[in-house]
Amino acid sequence: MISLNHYLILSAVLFSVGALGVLLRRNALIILMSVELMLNAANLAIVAFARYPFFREVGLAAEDLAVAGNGMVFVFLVMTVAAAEVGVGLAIIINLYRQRQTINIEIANLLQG
Amino acid sequence: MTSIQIPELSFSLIAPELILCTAAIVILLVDLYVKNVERINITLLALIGIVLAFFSAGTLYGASELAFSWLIIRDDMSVVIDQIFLIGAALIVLMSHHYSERYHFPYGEYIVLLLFSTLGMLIISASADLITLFLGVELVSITLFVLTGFEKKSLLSGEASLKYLLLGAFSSAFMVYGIAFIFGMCRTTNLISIGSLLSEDFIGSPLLILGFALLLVGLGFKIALAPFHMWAPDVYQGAPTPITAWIAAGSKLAGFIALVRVFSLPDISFHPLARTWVEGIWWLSLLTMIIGNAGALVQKDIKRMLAYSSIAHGGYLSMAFVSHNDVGLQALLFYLAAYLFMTIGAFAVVIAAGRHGEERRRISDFAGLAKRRPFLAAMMSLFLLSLAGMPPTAGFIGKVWLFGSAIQAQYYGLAIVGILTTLFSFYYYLRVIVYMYMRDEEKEFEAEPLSVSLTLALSLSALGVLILGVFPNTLMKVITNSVIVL
Amino acid sequence: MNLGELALYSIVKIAILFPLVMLSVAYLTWLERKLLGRFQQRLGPHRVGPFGLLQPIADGVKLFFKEDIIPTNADRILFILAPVLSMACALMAIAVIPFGPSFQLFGYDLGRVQIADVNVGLLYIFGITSLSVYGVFLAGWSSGNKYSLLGALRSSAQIFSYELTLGLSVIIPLMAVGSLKMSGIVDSQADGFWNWWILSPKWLVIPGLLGFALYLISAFAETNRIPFDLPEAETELVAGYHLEYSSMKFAMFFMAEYVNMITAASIATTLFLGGWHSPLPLAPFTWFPGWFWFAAKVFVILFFFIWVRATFPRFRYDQLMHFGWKILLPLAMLNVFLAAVGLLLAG
Amino acid sequence: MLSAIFFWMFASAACFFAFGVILARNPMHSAVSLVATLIALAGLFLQLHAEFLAWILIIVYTGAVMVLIIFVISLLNLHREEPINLTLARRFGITFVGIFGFMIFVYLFTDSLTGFVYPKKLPAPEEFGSAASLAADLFTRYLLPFELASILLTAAVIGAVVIARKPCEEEEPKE
Repeated sequence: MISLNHYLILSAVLFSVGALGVLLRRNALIILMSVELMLNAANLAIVAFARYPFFREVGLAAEDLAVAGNGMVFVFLVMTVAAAEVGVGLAIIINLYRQRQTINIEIANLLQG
Repeated sequence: MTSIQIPELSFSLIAPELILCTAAIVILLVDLYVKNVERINITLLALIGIVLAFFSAGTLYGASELAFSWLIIRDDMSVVIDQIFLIGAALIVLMSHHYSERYHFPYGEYIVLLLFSTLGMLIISASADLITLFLGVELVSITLFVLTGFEKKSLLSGEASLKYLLLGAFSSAFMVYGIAFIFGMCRTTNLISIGSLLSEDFIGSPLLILGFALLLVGLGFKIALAPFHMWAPDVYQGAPTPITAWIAAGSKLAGFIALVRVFSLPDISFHPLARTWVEGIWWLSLLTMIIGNAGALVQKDIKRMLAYSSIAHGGYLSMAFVSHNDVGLQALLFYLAAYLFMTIGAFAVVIAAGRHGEERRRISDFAGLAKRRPFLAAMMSLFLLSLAGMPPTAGFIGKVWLFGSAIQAQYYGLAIVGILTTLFSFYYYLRVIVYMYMRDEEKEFEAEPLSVSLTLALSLSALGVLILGVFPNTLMKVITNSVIVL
Repeated sequence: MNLGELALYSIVKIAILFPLVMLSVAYLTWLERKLLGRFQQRLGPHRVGPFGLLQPIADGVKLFFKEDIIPTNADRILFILAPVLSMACALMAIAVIPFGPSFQLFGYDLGRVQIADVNVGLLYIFGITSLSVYGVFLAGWSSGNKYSLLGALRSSAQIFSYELTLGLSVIIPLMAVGSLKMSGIVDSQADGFWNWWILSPKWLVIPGLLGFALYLISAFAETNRIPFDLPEAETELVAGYHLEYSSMKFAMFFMAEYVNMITAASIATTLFLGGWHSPLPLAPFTWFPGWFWFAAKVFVILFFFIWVRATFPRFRYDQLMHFGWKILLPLAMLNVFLAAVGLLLAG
Repeated sequence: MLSAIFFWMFASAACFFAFGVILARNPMHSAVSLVATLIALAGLFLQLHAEFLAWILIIVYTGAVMVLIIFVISLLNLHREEPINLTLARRFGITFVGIFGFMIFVYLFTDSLTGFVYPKKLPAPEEFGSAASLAADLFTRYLLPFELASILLTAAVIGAVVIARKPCEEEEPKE
């Protein structure tokens, strides 16, 4: 039987894969994609929490699931924000590419202490 | 078809936000449809919007209400903070007016985005729900990513905006994940409901702590707390200087207010969570103070130096969360206001000391400024002394109050580290003053004459620093009241 | 109905519908060639079989036995994946379209002629069509040929731009019915053509008509048909994104395009033209079965598609973008507003 | 039973392609892997009865956001492999260590819950995750965030256009 834990662990795995992508890769686009992966992992966790309401009480009423709409709204808004972030991010990446002909963040590294 | 019941919408409670938003949209349309609109008109429109918002915020004192189905809290604290944000925004608009004449970037869009970022800050200060908080933080971040990259001919600006974007997005992911766990454990994203849940005997699973920790990491990125600060110097150096000032002042302020909302609005002082949380912040604060000050010692670029100084200030400020009492919160609010004035002032001097195509970027460029431009040098000295925390200025009062709160909460170690690092910081602040007054300039460099707008910005921030330093009572009283009401 | 029965019934329905769709694709190509011939004062295919009716089969056999080439420059995995993706997306979209009312087979009631009545049927269709961009784009990119890439870029930008209008244009049935379920939308249009959403009652006439027009125009763009067939503009781009493809891979793109046409026409029928309902609830009309009316309506729309192809020249690319973003999209938004006002007035 | 099979299918696909995103050397392969991951995630959303969100995920992410990213990848002509300073084996090592660390972390925490009863999956009410319930929430209780999101999108559009526009024309003085 699939439990909340399964979903949480899956989301943790996806989240950390995304985080590692951010840390390992040097291509700005791939970093951006890894961030998207992280955001979606978080969304998965929210939806899973909404579906499996988490209460101390043993008895659960079906009304609890109705409250969960809340989480759905948040997921919806996170998707909006992520889309906006990608739009801005791609513009910034294109701008950098125009200036430098590279989007490798190790090569484009003039700013140093 | 189900009919939809629209809940009560109390627009008067979000009047400052609405006014600011309207101003931004009006400017957008004016810029779009009016041919050859003068820069000064846009500036004036923006200032009118900000001033109106400021006064409409003023009418909201004593409201203390929850609005929009508990998404917005309008208490005195939010009003004070809104007003501080709006003053800051006005100063930045004045600075930008001067700066944009030098570099000619699309000014209409610039001001619109600036106003939207201010709107995001106001939303943060008034949010009573993690959803509004998140959206506010994102509105601030996304507009600032763009504004950082506004100087499109500058390689530094483009690179800075990329770095800011990647780390900003990375930190948002942490925030979302943190909110996910908090939502999962508490079944709500509303901070007040979370607070009442936590103040009962609700022990909570460790996942709740994980959630708050991830949220802290996310916000820690935004306010550049120590292990998450690496983006700050690069971004500060590369961004257009008024935007640097706005990131250093406004965005940092907003991040701290978000922390206040998350960790103070729900009353978690009795919860076992509080201990973990205080311990975490204790380390972050310590690390931030040390790294910020140590970093600032070796910088040659003035903007990078100020960046590290701002990181260090983040450390002092987060001390307030460690002490976790009313005094701490009051000190935090006061110091944030003082910090806003001195940071914006310092960056305004950096702008004023440059000219088209050439900025005084290195600290050594400031040599001999006192002879050429005694007014600028005096201003710079004032702001730097205030940042260092010298007596007649706002910085001194703020620091005393902050360290006092830590001592009151018996965190002596942290207070001592704070005082020691402050002493260290005198070195790099005074170094700039020494350069300005005691060294001769290496090459002739005539800065642009001061424009009206920049003079206004400079003198207003200087006035702010001095008034808060000499007559701190007014603001203190307001802040004390607002925190007690809370 | 338990899960097993549901699965069995769905398989039966797929087994019936899939060959039908493929057959209609084959004869849609025949129809198009025949009609274009007539429009251009030619005969069209007439050698293979009576009226050239065996032409599509001959074409199929020819494509099947052609050499299958993968260019050396190509990105192998994506090159193979692209046509499969195109075809899969095109076919998957058909799953939620209600072709007819309940029917019986060997005494079993199999429910509607619809493979799956998803709660969010309309969203499902939009989701699947939005995935079909990838088939086109990856084909162009993986070919390692700049003409293909240009074609793919154009096509994805085009599909992207017109998808917004497409989504907004169906707002009338959506708002009025209050459901994304395809069956619900069809059921709301029973008993005569005056209930169809194209002629929506009272205040909704204008948004209904406008919505239908917007839908058709953006459907042209979505299916890459003339006057929006820039991705494969022969004169500029040789053939566009499928330039490097041959044999069955090419055939898959080709079929996917026609399946998409049929899907678009079916959706228009379902949403605006009453689906499988007869135009009048009177005797001679009700003698015909539901699928007949559905097929007739789809045929009319497809005929229109072909007619337009024979009539209009191709847009220039900037005109296409201008038209999509500055004319159609604002119109679609206005339409949403009109629809809302109309619904409010209609009560 | 069926739902378990679906879960494992989608979950393993999501993991597999997530690795693809961060390990592929060609950015286009990364992007396609991300698309596949997102489709798998949408499948999981469907398993969780979040029907509306699943399709919104497909439409918004794979249909719009990822197309944009792929567009940029091909515009920037990033065929060339980036210089890699870590060997592939080491990357795998780091990746696995990181993931297992985090997994164990979460697993231990969730399992050592005190006072919590593990939530059982209930039959979802009819309106759970449907478009209607989400819309009702969005336009009543969450009206303000909805409007804020629209402001955010406006700001992002303005910003993206200003930044991505060719730099020549607006740098001139406006007079």
